[in-house]
Amino acid sequence: MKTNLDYLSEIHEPERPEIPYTTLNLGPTHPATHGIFQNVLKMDGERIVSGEQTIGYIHRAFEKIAERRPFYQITPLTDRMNYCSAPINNTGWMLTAEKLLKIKVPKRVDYMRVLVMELARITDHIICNSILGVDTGALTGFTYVYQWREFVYEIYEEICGARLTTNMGRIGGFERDFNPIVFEKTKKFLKEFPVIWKQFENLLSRNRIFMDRTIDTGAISVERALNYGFTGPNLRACGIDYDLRTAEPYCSYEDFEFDVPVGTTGDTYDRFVVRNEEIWQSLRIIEQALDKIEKMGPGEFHADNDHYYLPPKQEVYKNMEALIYHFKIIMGEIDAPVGEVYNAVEGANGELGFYLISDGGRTPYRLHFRRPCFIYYQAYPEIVKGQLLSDAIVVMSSLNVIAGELDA
Amino acid sequence: MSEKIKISEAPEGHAGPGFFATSLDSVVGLARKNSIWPLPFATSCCGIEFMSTMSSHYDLARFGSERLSFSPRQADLLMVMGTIAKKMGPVLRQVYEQMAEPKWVIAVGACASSGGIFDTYSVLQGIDRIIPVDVYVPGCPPRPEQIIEGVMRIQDLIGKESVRRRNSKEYQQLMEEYLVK
Amino acid sequence: MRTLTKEQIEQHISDHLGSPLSITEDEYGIFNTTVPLKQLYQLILFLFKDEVLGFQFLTDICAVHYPDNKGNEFAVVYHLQSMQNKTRLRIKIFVPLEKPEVPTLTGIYASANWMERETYDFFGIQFLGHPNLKRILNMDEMSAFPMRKEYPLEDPTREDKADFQFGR
Amino acid sequence: MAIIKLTSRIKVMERKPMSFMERIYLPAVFKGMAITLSHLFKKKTTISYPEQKRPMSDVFRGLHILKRDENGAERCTACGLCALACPAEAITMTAAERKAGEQLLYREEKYAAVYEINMLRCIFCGLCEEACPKAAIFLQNDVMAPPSFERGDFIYGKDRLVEPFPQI
Amino acid sequence: MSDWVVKFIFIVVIFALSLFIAMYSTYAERKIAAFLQDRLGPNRAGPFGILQPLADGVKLFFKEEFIPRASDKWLFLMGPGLFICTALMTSAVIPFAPDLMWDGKLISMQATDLNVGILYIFGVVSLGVYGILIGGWASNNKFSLLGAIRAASQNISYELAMGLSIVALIMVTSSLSLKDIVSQQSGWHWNVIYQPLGFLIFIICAFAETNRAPFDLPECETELVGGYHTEYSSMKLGFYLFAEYINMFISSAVLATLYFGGYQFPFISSMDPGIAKTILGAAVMFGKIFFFIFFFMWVRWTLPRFRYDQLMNLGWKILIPLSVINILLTAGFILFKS
Repeated sequence: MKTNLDYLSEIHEPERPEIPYTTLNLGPTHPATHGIFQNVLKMDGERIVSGEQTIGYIHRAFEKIAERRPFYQITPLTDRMNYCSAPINNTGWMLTAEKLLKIKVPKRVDYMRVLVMELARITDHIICNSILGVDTGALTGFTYVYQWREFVYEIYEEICGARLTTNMGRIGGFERDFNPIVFEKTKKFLKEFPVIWKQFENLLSRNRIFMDRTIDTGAISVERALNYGFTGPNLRACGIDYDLRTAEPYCSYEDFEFDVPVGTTGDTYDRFVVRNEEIWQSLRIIEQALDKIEKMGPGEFHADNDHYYLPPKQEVYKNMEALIYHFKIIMGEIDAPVGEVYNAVEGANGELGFYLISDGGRTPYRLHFRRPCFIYYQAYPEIVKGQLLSDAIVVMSSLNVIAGELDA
Repeated sequence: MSEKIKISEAPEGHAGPGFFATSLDSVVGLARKNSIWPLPFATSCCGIEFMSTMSSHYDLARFGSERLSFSPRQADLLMVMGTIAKKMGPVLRQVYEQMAEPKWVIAVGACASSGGIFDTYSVLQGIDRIIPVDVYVPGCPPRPEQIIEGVMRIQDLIGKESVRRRNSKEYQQLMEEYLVK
Repeated sequence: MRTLTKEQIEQHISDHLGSPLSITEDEYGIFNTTVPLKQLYQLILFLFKDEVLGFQFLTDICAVHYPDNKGNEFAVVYHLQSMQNKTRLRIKIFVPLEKPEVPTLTGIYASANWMERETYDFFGIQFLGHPNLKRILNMDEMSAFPMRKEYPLEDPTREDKADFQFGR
Repeated sequence: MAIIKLTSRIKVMERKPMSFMERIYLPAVFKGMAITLSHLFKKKTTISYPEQKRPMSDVFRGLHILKRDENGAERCTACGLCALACPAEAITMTAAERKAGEQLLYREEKYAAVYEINMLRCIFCGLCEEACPKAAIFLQNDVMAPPSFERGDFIYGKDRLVEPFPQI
Repeated sequence: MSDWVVKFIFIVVIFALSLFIAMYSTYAERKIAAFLQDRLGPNRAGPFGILQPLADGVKLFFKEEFIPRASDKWLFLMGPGLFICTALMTSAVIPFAPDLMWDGKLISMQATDLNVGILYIFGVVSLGVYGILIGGWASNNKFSLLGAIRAASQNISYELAMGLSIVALIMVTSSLSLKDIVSQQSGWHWNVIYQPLGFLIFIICAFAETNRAPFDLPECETELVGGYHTEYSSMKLGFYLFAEYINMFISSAVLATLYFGGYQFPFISSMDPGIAKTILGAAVMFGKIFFFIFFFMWVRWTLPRFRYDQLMNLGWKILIPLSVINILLTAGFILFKS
């Protein structure tokens, strides 16, 4: 393996002062930067010579806020990180907190979480791939699949009561059991969404215009991708089947049958194809999860833990002990152990890690988010080097950089 | 004008410049309100809900506003969606200044309107600190229904506005307050 | 799951690097070690280059501020990962407030670039040898380091919290 | 380029080279056009919003309401848990003691003399509803906070929050 | 009525008609796009939103005129004017209907029957790119400049292939006058049957010439914000957008005239000249034009767009050789037949 320094010293690019380069400001408010970040591109005609990024335009100080909030109030914060797939972030944070607090959740909750996480993954990939279509100029496919994203919102709404920033579940489980409508709608989704998704694939995936646009643009080698800390679909497109769901199964992912699609060259088309295939795999997982939950029948939807999980409301109204626990939990006076936890989940964009240090107080002493977008977006100038302006846009949207996650 | 033509008195109630001005105003207002070209200044979560608003289920196009103009020169309505950090403030301001009159601003969502949960050192506590806002839409993010409501409030505003309001003293005073241009 | 034990890593490092390293495993299944500052670069370079260990993936860099820990106010935490061995290793170093200087890892991992810039931005830790150490998320004009414990969270200009609109 | 295999669940997405028919653009173009044309005649999914309303779920988190009990007395006891649970710090309240003769107005001995929610701050996360031990505050599932022109319109006091008296 | 009065009336009518059709093309575009995307499209301005183009026009008219400080003022003003002028000029040679028998006189339904009608169209269309080029350059904005350069190179490259495909057509028709070409195609003898490859090349080039997707590189909004018209506001922008639709209308008209028999339709060809024939002919002509306009929109909302270098490859490496082959094939066929 070559270190970064070895790699950089191998590239010898002669200085060419005789060429008058143009500087182009792509962003902060460019239509193709979904979210806000700036790329200052040095260009020779339409060819990109080098680029430099400025980020932080929506820096919101998540980590600082998290130091002042009790554990359960951090869930709404995580919603706003990767807002395209908020339930994955929610669950990731809850798993971290549960790991620290040593809460054991029942299998059924695990499966329920898998269900919503995979729905979230699908919605995220829908956005990424259809926006890739929009950025290449085909808007119509976007509107077809977006209707199904709306449908997933309806499912979320039945589960937790919100569409996008879900704040789904509590530490220790869900706030309520799944409504029968959830199952009904998920079944409908499983039945009808594949038809539309197939149509979307037909519109783009074997269309030569689209293939020409994406094949061999924005390719990155396995070595460089690892060195740049790529994870998720972008890494898998390069050819490594690193997926936390199989590498370090959490949330009972080991009970599910699914494949990890990998690409071969790591270019834009591979990223597109890998995300497409992940949608099909997610559909498989959802089907199994639904099956498993239905087989278990109505049952537990939270861990049996009075100290961390809010008692049922009816108890609170009547029972003094329940009321005391209720107050304690809401005040954040839970007896969190002292310790350090690193927990990662496979977010839609890659390894979403939570590094939580607790000193036993009501808030985390330090909470650091490992945001996949933040880490891999720094490779962007290297990826687009030597390519055309149009490629730069396509590559950016296929990397799926979410500004909320990037800037935290 | 020939001397033979005698100008009769204007009928009662329609005298003065008011009549023509107002009917012109109402026609232009009607036209303007049905052709709002938004500039989506989408920074975060609310931008995704804006996508929903534009796409098939809600279809902002019904109001004649599906032509997104990413160039500020061509836009009528600046839709600020999502958190505006202090680093972003000057950029937002510049975009506002670049827009051609008449222009309106919607602050969509809690972050843009007031900072929302991000009461932190890096987030601007409401965009009305730097640019004048016409309509606020609460919610985090607002449902597309609420965004559409917001656009309809803007339509109400536009429909009532005089063509010449932008030259009025009050308006210029407002601009001066915000130190625009 | 994990294919390396902590004894194997300790053994391998002391065999090849000469200096002993003590690793503890925490209750959540991650190896922890704290090393002195001057060993850090050498150790990580070895971990990266070694075929057996293969810690070729830098998961994360972050810092923690312990204001009460006099002389060692800052901890810089590195999360390394060996994908082939499915092993994670957390390396910690401590640096004092007066001289928060740490060698950069950008020579080894390209991903370290922004992580270190972020850490600098938040805590003011100087990464020696970093090619472009400047603020990344906050404004360039900012003079303080916001993630230090003494820095206030709230925006001092917020009006609607304490003013007439609310009865506080 | 090498494909690195870490698990047995790998599925390599081989890339088929373009066939002749794909090379000449037109079949794919016509296929795409057939798809879009088929949607021309489909039923439109649009909901004409102000006239038609999209059905919302029973648990949707909309605008807050302060409930009254079955006798029409306010349930809120001004315990302050909702304000504490609010991550946006949008809720403020001032408690007051119930005087004699006000039993019909307030259920508990303490009540909120002032109860204000800043709807521009609120993120509708539902934590206040979850925190309330008296079933006083609820997020309605069919009403959403309306947009407005002035910032001041969004401070919802008790006049707009408390459920109107049940009509008998 | 003297001839020139009739001519004048006709020109005014055609002028108004092109503007009207361009105006309603914007509405049609929005509606068709909406329907293809399972949406409803504009429906609030008037019944079914038919007043939408008016609203847009009035709004643009009352918007602030904006001239960037760093721009070249005169050229900045000239760009859109030039663009719309050239767009409107093209309709002069298109025969919109069969000659009208009125008062014992034949009145031509064509502003002027140039014997080099095709060349005229080409000449005027190739002037159009100056409007974009000047406007884009004068804005003094990098995105505009890139858009303008793209437009210029794209139009020049595709004009070649277009011209060559027309050469083959002229070999079949042996006339440059559009009226002759149309009258030759009576009944089912439409040129598209004799020149399918030429038609394909021509229609692809027509897309490129009108800067429509998948060749809308000069203004593709995801890359260049607004392309050449990024800095334009108010009616100047209106001119640009308008001219694009006029171009589309004219392209459709030319397509219909050259390859689809213009106003010819089997039963019309056999009718006697008269009002009925003229009206029916015009209806047929406009039916064809509207179909092509729909086709333009349909394609736009289906396909992704090309990249700049791929566009050039397509033009130079595929379409030009193909059109040369088409010429050879046509020549061989004519030789064989004679």
